[in-house]
Amino acid sequence: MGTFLDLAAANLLSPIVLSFALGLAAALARSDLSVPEAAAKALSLYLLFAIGFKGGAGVAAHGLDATLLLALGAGVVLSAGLPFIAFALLRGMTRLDTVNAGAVAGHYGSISIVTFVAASSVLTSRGMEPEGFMVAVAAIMEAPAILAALWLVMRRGGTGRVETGLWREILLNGSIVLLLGAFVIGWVTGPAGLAEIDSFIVAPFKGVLCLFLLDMGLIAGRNLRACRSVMTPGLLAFGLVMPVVGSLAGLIAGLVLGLSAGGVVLMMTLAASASYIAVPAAMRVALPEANPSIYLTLSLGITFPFNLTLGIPLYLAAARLATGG
Amino acid sequence: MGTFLDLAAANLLSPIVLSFALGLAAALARSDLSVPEAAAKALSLYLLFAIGFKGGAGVAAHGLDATLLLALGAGVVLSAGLPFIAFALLRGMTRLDTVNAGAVAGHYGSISIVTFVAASSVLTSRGMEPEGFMVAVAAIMEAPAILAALWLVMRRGGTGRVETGLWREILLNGSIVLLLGAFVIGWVTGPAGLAEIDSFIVAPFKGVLCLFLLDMGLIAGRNLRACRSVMTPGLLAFGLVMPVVGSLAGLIAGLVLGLSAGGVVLMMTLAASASYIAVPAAMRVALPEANPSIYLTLSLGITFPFNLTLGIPLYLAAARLATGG
Amino acid sequence: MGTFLDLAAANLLSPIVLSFALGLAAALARSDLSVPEAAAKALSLYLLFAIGFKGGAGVAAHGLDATLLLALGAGVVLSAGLPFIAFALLRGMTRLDTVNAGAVAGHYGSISIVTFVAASSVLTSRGMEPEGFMVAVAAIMEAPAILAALWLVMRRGGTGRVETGLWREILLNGSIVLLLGAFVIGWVTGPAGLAEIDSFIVAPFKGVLCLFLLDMGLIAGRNLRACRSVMTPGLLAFGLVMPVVGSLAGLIAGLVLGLSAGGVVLMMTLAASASYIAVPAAMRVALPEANPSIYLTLSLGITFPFNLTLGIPLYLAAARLATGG
Amino acid sequence: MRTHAAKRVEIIIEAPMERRLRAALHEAGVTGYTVLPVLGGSGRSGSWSREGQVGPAGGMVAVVCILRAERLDALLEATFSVVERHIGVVTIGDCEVLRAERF
Amino acid sequence: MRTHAAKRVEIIIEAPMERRLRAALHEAGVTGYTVLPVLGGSGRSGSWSREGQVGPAGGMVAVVCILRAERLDALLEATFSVVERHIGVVTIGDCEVLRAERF
Amino acid sequence: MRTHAAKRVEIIIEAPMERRLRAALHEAGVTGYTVLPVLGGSGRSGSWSREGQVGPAGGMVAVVCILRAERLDALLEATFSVVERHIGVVTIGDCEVLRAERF
Ligand SMILES: Nc1ncnc2c1ncn2[C@@H]1O[C@H](COP(=O)(O)O)[C@@H](O)[C@H]1O
Ligand SMILES: Nc1ncnc2c1ncn2[C@@H]1O[C@H](COP(=O)(O)O)[C@@H](O)[C@H]1O
Ligand SMILES: Nc1ncnc2c1ncn2[C@@H]1O[C@H](COP(=O)(O)O)[C@@H](O)[C@H]1O
Ligand code: NA
Ligand code: NA
Ligand code: NA
Repeated sequence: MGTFLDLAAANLLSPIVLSFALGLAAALARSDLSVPEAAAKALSLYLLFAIGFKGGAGVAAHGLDATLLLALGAGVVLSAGLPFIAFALLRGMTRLDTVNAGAVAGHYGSISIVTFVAASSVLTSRGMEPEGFMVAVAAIMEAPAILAALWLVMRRGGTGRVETGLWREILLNGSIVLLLGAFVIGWVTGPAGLAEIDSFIVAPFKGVLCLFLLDMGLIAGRNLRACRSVMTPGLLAFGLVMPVVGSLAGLIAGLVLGLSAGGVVLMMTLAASASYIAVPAAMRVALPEANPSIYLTLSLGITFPFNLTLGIPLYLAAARLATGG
Repeated sequence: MGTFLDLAAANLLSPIVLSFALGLAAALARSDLSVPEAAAKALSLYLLFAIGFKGGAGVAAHGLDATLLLALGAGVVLSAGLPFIAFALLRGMTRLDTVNAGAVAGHYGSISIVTFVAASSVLTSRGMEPEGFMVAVAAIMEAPAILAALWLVMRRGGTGRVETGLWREILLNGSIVLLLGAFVIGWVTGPAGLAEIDSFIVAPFKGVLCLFLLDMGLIAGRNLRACRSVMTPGLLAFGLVMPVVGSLAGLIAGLVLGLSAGGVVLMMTLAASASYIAVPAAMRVALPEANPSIYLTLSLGITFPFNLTLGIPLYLAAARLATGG
Repeated sequence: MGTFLDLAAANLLSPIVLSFALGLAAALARSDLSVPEAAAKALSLYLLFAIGFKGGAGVAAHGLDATLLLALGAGVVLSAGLPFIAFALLRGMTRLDTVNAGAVAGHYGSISIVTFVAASSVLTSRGMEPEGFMVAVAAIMEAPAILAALWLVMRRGGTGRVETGLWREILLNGSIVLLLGAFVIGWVTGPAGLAEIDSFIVAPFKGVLCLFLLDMGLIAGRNLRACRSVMTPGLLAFGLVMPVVGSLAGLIAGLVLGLSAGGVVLMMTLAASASYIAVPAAMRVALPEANPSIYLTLSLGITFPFNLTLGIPLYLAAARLATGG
Repeated sequence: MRTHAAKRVEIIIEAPMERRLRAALHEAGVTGYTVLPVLGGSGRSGSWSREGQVGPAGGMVAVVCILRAERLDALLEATFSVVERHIGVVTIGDCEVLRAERF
Repeated sequence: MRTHAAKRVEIIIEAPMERRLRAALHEAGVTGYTVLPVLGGSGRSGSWSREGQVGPAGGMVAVVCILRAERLDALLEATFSVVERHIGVVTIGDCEVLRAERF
Repeated sequence: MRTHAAKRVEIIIEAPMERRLRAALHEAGVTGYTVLPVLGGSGRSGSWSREGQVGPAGGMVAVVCILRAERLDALLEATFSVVERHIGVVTIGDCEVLRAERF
């Protein structure tokens, strides 16, 4: 417990989390501080490119074995399985109807790449280099959850529509393509390639992450202000409980796979985090009747801040305990 | 005098000032060179974050005493007081009516954060580290001048409107919030936090400033081209005299407070500079009858270039003479 | 030949070329990956500023002689002469009418600054520092080709319109002004100025170039998808043959001038590359009847990728052979 | 396809006044509108373009509002209270709408 | 100068549906339209602005389509099939066009 | 609230021609207009979107101009001289304006 409190305190006082808190506070106080959309998108392209490239270069450096395939498989299972747990919890803890519960559940099977990036950055600071291929696991976890969610809704007579073209949009969405593409580039060019561009993708990484999280705080805060009305105690509780439940599933998967302590933390973080980009876009198309305020507020306004502040140190402490690492 | 000439020559030939000159020349020659609005805003977010953070980390490193509070007080007095001087000068030197004179006066009590950043960067190059808390002084000087300007106008029967909501907008405007927020983050995380992100906020700082000043030059040049017609010799003279008058007030304040030579330079620079972001926005709402061409051209087209090129070396020479530093 | 294959293999597996390939593949697969317009423009401002500044600082370091003037003259001759060769080839190899052939020819006399930047970056990696003034040669080669193209069209009764104002637009277009301006700043401030900002313009340069080329790949791919219909085997052949022909002209010019091996490579690259920014904008105004799909697809979709992947190593191998460097 | 008559109001207004216009519309019970960005323009106070701007003070936005004719006066009054002393252009046109129950 | 009567249709629609609307218009033979960005707005589902958005899911775009009256129904049907279950506002107005041969 | 009849002209034109259109309008004495950004579109020369563009050559802008009916012809003539050989769509609609003294 001492470990967790120490880790949490260190995490809460890091520039990264404080930048997020600054954005959150500014938005709640109705400051007009804002990051232009194009700049925020550019920052996220940078983060995806950098984290993907470094993951690939890591794989090139340390070689690859069957664990990669197993980890990818575990990712698919987690992504497709967690929506069922989430759906059950939602039906128990809240009064959401099928369509909304299904839509929310899909978000929790999928992942938040920024949470993944933040966890990676904490691991790097602590010298707990995770397996490079976890980047690929992150990418593969984006989509299966959407399928699971639509299945959950349609099974109960909902009219989710999986239109031609939606699958391409989901599987080839920009984030996945950039993350995996940069991963492959990093893998192909290896440590030599990394050395060529590391003063771009390694040195300034944490600072860029600060600015990006400032914007995430602004967005989360504006979202919370606009969507207060949809928040119920049940939903709030779900938004805090579900990541912990998910992280347990991730912990089990990580231990079974025999990942390093860092890898276990990332697996827990992926399972614990909820999507707020790819899945919402897919849900607007496939389940237009679901209320975006509910799923966005839960994943962006509740779960994301929780993971960033308390979740990551919690998963770190748990993974250390469990792996003895 | 030799010192000033040397300093001025060195300053005029620095990449920073030359980048500004390039932008100015390009705009005057009607080149279509332009920095996208979103990119310019992103650069300014970077500069505010970096300068705030470094200021806070500086306070964490060197400790804090009563001087901070006194400096803040001096900032408020300067910001609220300088508009009266500016107003009197304007009524003497130009034929502006009350509303326009009041609007202009408000700009000169407030500050230009980019001028502050440029001065800080010159100080850093010369090893004259200023007090970190000067960042907080800069932030506190933005708003009082607006109040003073509106009071000046209303006292004379003008219809300045200080509407509900305008105060929140002024006090919580994005620049202030980010500058102060980053200052607090830098303070809380201290030198350790700075070490984590210094390859983002320290190393590339001057280069980013060059690009930003390129854009400032473009904007100032376009503004000068568009607003030639409102410029009179009287206004021009005011735009050059007022910063020098302001800097004297800043010099006195800095000496009375016992600031370091670097701190005195920054106090002079703040007093000498004129706002072109926060105050114009407030004036559009509170004094819509005032002509924006006048106050924008003065602060952006005359005073800003003056401070950047000749003002800063002048204040540097004066502060050295006065502090013996 | 072995050299060329080695060089080509190394080039094809560099992060820069792979980033371009990623963008191309993503666009062809219809992913929604995209770089916001403002971010892409900001990246290009950065690249122009950095390459111009470094060129100028190089001139300051190594001094200057008559070669600069001769190289500028050679640039003008190449830019004005190559459109005639291109026009003749187009009339022989394709069925384009006068207006379209003239418009395309103009693109091939002018240059692609990104190809120039990519070649410079390869040279730097291999320690083949080119003459700094090649940046000025690049700038001077943008415009003469336009004049030549319009002359070609009008001579044959076409109605190209060289309106008042178009010349200013062409000569003062943003890229030229920034490139030359930064060159002058680099020259004036010299190695000392470069030292002040090198952690901004040198260290992260290659990484920024990767992101920029990712976007170029996306744009080239989208362009190819949209404009398949205008591509004929003849046009395709022209898009591959013309750069090689151009590079030979550049090789001769470089050898006659006695440039360093690196300088020869850049002269070849400039002659081989085709414009896709300045010239298309001018053609829309002066030759609105010409079909933009044809000239954009040729220069952006065919010649640019060719130069980036195979062209540059080819020119490198040839220049080494020819200069014995 | 069945359509219904409505009014289309377009308000071009300084960016610093957007928040106030939104609030005034809200108070007047007008809750449906869309805000579009503006790149530049020209008017009695001269010509401007986004490139020459620093900060939000100089920019403008366009607000498009579709509503039933009987609510037009409430909207115009609310709008006028905001643009009165300010730069701004207000135009009203006729249109037909699909899905009239929304308005 | 000679002008010709035409219809001006304005469709405000969620960004993730833009591709689908374009496809539906194409199928209906409507190949002339222009897409404008939207900064924010307000409607029954509340007020939003681009600043509070993350990802493309929340934004909207405005599609303007000029066409001859006789093709209006084909366009409305195509549009309706896309906006039916989705957020969106469709307005139709009268206008005159220069160079009528284009439409 | 009192309103006055006016014309609303909308010109969609290639970005490289914007400066020329502005100049032509100015010469024709039309000094009031607003320029809006355009994200993409479709026409006889195919479909495009801002994402696939490099440089300003391919983009378009929309110019909205409110003016009194008697000045319409001057505007159309000025516009036509610019769009004549170029891509571009020009529509004219009726509208009412507040504060007619501005036009
Ligand atoms: N007649 C008009 N038609 C369209 N927009 C206009 C018109 N007059 C003014 N505007 C817009 O309103 C802004 C301010 O106009 P003004 O107050 O006349 O300078 C201009 O920059 C234009 O964007
Ligand atoms: N009456 C209206 N006039 C203009 N735009 C509207 C109107 N109603 C809705 N909108 C736009 O459509 C979006 C969604 O509307 P709604 O589905 O009613 O929440 C809003 O955010 C506005 O951008
Ligand atoms: N009927 C139309 N309605 C609205 N915009 C159009 C129409 N036709 C063309 N446009 C716009 O004008 C551009 C060029 O059209 P075109 O010259 O027909 O290829 C298109 O990309 C659209 O943005
Ligand atoms: Na998850
Ligand atoms: Na001041
Ligand atoms: Na060439």
